[in-house]
Amino acid sequence: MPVSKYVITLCDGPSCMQKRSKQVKDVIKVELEKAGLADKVRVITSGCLGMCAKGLIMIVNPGYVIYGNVTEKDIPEIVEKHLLKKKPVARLLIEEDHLYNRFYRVFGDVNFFGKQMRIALRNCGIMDPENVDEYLALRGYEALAKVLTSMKPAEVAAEVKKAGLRGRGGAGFPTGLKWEFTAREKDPVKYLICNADEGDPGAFMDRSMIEGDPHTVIEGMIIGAYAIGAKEGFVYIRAEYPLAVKRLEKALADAKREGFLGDNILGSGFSFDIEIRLGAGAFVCGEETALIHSIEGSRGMPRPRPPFPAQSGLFGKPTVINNVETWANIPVIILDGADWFSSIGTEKSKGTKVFALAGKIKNTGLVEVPMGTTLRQIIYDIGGGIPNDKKFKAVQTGGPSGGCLPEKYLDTQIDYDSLAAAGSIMGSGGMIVIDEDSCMVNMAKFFLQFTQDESCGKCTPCREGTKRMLEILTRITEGKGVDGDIEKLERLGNMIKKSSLCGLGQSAPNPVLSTIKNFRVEYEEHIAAKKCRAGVCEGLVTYEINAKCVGCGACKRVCPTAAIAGSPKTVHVIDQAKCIKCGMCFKTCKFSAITKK
Amino acid sequence: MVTPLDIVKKKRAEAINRIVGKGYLSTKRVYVGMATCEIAAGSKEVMEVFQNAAKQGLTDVYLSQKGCAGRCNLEPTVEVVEEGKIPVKYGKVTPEMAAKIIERHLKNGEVIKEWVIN
Amino acid sequence: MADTVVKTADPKMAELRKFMAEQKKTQYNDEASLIAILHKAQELYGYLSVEAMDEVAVTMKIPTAHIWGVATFYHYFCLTPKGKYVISVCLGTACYVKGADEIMSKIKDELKIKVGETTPDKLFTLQEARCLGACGIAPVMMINDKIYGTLTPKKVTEILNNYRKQG
Amino acid sequence: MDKKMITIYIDDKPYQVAAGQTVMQAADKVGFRIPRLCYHPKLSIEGACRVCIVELEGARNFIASCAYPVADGMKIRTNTPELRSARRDIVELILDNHPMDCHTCERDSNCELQRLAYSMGIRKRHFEGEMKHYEKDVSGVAVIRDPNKCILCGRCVRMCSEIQKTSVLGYAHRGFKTVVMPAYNMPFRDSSCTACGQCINVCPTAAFLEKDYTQELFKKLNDKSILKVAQCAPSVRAAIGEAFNIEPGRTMEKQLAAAIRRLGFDYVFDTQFSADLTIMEEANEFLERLQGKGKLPMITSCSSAWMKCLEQYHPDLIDHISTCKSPMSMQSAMVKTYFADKIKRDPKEILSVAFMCCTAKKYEAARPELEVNGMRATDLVITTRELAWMIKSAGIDFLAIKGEEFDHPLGLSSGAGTIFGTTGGVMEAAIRTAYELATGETLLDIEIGAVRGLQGIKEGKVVMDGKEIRVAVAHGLGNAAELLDIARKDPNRYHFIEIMGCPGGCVGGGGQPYANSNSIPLDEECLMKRAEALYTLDRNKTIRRSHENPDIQRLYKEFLGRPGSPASHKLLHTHYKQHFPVGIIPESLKQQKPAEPANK
Repeated sequence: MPVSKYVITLCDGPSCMQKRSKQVKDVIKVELEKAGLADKVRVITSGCLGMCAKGLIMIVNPGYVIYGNVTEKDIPEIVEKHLLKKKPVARLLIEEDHLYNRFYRVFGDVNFFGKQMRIALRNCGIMDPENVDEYLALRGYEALAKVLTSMKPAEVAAEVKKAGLRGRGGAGFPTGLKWEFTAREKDPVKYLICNADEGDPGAFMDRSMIEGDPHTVIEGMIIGAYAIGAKEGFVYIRAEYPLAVKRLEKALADAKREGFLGDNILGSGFSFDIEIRLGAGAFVCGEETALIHSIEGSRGMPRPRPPFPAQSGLFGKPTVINNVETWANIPVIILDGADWFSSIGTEKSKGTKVFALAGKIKNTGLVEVPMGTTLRQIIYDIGGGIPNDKKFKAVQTGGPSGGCLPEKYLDTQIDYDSLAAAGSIMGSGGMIVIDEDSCMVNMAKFFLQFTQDESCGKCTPCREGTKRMLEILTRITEGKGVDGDIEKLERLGNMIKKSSLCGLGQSAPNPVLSTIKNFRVEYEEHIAAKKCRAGVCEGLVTYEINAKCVGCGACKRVCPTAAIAGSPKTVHVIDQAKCIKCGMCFKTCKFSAITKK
Repeated sequence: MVTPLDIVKKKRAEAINRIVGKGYLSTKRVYVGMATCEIAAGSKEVMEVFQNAAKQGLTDVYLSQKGCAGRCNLEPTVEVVEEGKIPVKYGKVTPEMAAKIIERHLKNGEVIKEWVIN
Repeated sequence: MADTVVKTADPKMAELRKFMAEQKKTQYNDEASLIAILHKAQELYGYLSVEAMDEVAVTMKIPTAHIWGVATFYHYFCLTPKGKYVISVCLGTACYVKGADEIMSKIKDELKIKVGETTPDKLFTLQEARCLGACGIAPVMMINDKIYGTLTPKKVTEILNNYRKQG
Repeated sequence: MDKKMITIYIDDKPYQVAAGQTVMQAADKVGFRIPRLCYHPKLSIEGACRVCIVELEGARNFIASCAYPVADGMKIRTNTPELRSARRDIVELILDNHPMDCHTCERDSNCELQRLAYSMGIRKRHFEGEMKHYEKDVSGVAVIRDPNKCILCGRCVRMCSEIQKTSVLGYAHRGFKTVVMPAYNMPFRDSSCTACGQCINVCPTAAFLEKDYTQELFKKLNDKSILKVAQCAPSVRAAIGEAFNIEPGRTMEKQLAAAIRRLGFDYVFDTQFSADLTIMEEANEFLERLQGKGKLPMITSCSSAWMKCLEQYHPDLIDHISTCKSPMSMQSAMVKTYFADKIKRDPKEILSVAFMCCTAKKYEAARPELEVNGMRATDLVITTRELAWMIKSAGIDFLAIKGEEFDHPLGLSSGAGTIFGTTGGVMEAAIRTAYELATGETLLDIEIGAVRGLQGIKEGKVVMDGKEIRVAVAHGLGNAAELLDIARKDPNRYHFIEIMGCPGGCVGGGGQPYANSNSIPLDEECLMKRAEALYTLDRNKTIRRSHENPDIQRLYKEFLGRPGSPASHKLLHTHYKQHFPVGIIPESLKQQKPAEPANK
């Protein structure tokens, strides 16, 4: 089926939708039918293609022919000339050569990718990351050259500011502004850091970007260094990512050899070098000041701000820290321009965001979508929905710092502010889909366990408070919850949020608070009715043997407490007083004769 | 005066020349996913099949690796890009499948539809 | 400075000293290279021994309490020798949702050790890992450098038995 | 201080405050006392405990007032219901992981956490759960560590690394499992701890304490078969009043002599006597060195913490150290020889007890090289804090007691001996005597201002016999390291250096009374008042030069001969050697590791 002769991609972004993309699609189908091409041409719609000014956009592959300002009236001509006579319709052709478009030449016909917009990931999956030549062929280092040739440092920062790029690490601070603050400091020595200490469980955007396209990150960093006047930069990367480290090392060596790094870059007189620093397994080092301490050779414990790193950062010098995805956006902003970049996304959140889509979803993987895409679009249009016809329960964004949003928030637009308003956060881009088989109390416990384990231990609310919250949650999932536990969780959670020293502590209670807000009933069931509706919390499950039992005795043999009785070939019975709810019988039974409640 | 932009443009031309010389824009290109996740799913073994084929005379194909495109549940992935045709993306490729892709697709031009990612 | 590297019969120690001498030349200050040096020491010895940390303290003039603080802060550093096969079970969200804890408890049962421990025969060490970045084939575990995906408790037993056979 | 003045609003009222300070500092000056715990004005800002949080208008979260700088027009609230509740929960969380054994805790009624919990209105625990449980480290002879009481404010860690610059203590592990400990969690006795005891001074709870010898002493005081001889250091009298709620700065020497006697001592001597003795020996040694017999600059050796620090961290300077024992050890040596002879008692039947402001003296007393004729010279060392407790415990009304004099022949002292208790005092006392020994003339301008006060490093000079003698003084081991670096770079810069291990010298010793509810540990004003008390005592004495002390003159005449004689070398001098604490032992030197003093 997918191996068609032609693939027509119709842009279905908000702007093109207004230009009747749906109607045009219908006309195309009719026209293809007329021309007898219905099974030779696939028509798909994609998310915003980033050429809104010239919408409606249509792309015909192979050949990557872009038509702009397409209306219903143009369709017969396109079918006739392009598809039948293989001659593009010249009057509709537009010349747009955005960096990100390359990806679509290879992947544009796949639904999963068609709905995405790949800026940071534009080269991931279409080039050899260990070959700088392929990067150069994809206009690599041209943005750097442009900056060095025709832009003053202040203009670079201004361009990034104008683009509206906000930090992709989670907090969403305007990147250009951060650069300006740092550039403004009088100290002649400044540093620049790429935060690649990706720690969210279930998120691997940074790893993929560095493994798939390391030069983009390097190029972004050099441009940033030029803007703020830094001579030295660091990539702080997880030691758990050996392949990414290897590729980055290779890319740095290649960039140095080609003269993109080091002294007197491309003859411009500007010098900058990058060093790799390995993390050592501490989630909190994603926090700026903790990361700085780690590079300085200390325990990764955050310190109070102000002073901000922009004023006093690494070794006490003004320092810019951005994460991998932020840096990867920079060359695109420079080459395609702030105006173009800021045309993508919502009013306050510009550009795209990469998410690691995982959990109970058909298409797991990395997706990059324009800001403003709804959760529903990601989960159902790109992710393909929930497998095995299970019911959607919640989507968790922002990793251990984020929150769980139930169905009623599915139409929330993805941007910093809307997600925050809904009670979650953008975070660095973890997105976990949760179905009816998952218990929300247990999910909250999982995330809190993580943050509690990763707490650096410096400030009291986070160190002691998350421990107590975890104890209460554990108690609830074991069926020992008592009246008032929910209120205690809320009291502690709100206090920890407002009083902790760093972002880790301030966001640690989010998974708990958001599940209490949206799934309070489940908590109450656990506590009052001692019931876990998803059947996840072992302490709350009861196992019973139903009429399907053939009396094979398998369950009886595995039961560690001899709680199962029954003679051969008769229906067995579980003595609930003896049952320790280990689930062995349930796993052993081959006849679905044991039910879990 | 030579500007940085001039230098990069020259470098780009040289780079393209170099990889074209190795077959970069040749009619058939094969990309095998080689990110951590892909390798975990078994892409190294798949890559070896292609490498061996290249050694044994599959010369009109440009074989290269690529990073993760993000299709985690379909890894390892292999793309076959042919000039003038829609690129073909294979998912969950095993070494056995790789051998068949070489035989049927690369040598005989037959797209193996049931393995193609949608 | 490189000339002052003290000779030693232990080739690993010699390499560590050489590494430290290089760091001294290139780094902003001695302390800033601490984590890189500890990585190196762990790479050489498989764990951070008191002797290695002492050596770092003396050479780099960093207080031992500081080194100890750093070594115990970061999960990546290991203070006891590890087994021949280091099993890291991914407990990232994607794996968790797909039953990583079941995998973990199966391994614990099989090896009769807790997380962070090594079997008495020094064959296996069990560790938790955060995301190994292979969410598509969750749940996963890594044994030394090899990743095993879409695990089931049954599969775990088979894999462990294979390693046991190899010895 | 012509800092720009700005306006900030605290609880809706405007205040003019200087720019460039923190919210807490500004609030302190205009009459607010925001609760606090990890903050200490002498240490770096930690911002860890979060007790001092306040509400800042426009900020999403509470801010730590100890760390946040003031800005013009900022609006702060310090006492909203939400804030009170958050602070209370924070302190409660600390308590929930803290042993509830206040009644049996050594810091009961003198504990910052206890005071804080009381003022927060915490009357019930809401969040009980798992508590930390660690072994108490009682291995050290001087300082013991109880991590169960530790609330991780980090003051000790900062004290140890920032002021003392010894970095013995550090954080280990992380999260809920974070503990303050020496490297490798090694026992304290094996660590590079200098026993200065400053961690005890700054600790808000009982996570650090001195090793308690009071029970042992009480038992021995009832033993009729032994002769109980006490000595009392100068700075004890300048501070013990604080343990009885008296303002700092009142000296209690006569009450002390009386109280110690009532505890059951047969003789109460004054360590100031042997301070004079030390000066005699030290001045003589200095003049000899000036004449080329030994290395210059000469460095003092009275401070026990400093001596351990030197052996570990500055072994290159061992030859510069005066060979004189500390006054305590000289006194004990005289007690077990000269005095024992005089009263015709077997020195083995004499219990020599030193009441000191210092924890490191407990370590010094256990040093094997300080033994006299195979006997331990100082049998027990009791700190000011312990002494105050003993006095209370024995039912002695310290404030009402009628003062008594110290005993002869080791109890009379000059003003020079008195000022030993403060930084610069040894130097000043030594110059008073050395000048006269060198020139034959009496130094008239007796108070040497240049070496007084709390500046970290002080320099001064005296012209002696036509020669300019340049001296320097440092207090606190961090300042000491800095001064020694100066001296290393410029070997001819100084002739004589005085170093005291504790900030302020002995008046700031690790065994001094805890700060009470109205003060903070290491408060400079308090240190100054204690020092001033000693200077006043000096000023009121008729004898102000060590060599004029008639009991000293008699001691030399009857027993030692002259300063630097073979007898005094045998009993009053010692030697130092490089010392390798666990953790910083070079491979090649491991075999030579010296034995640690036995744990008493």
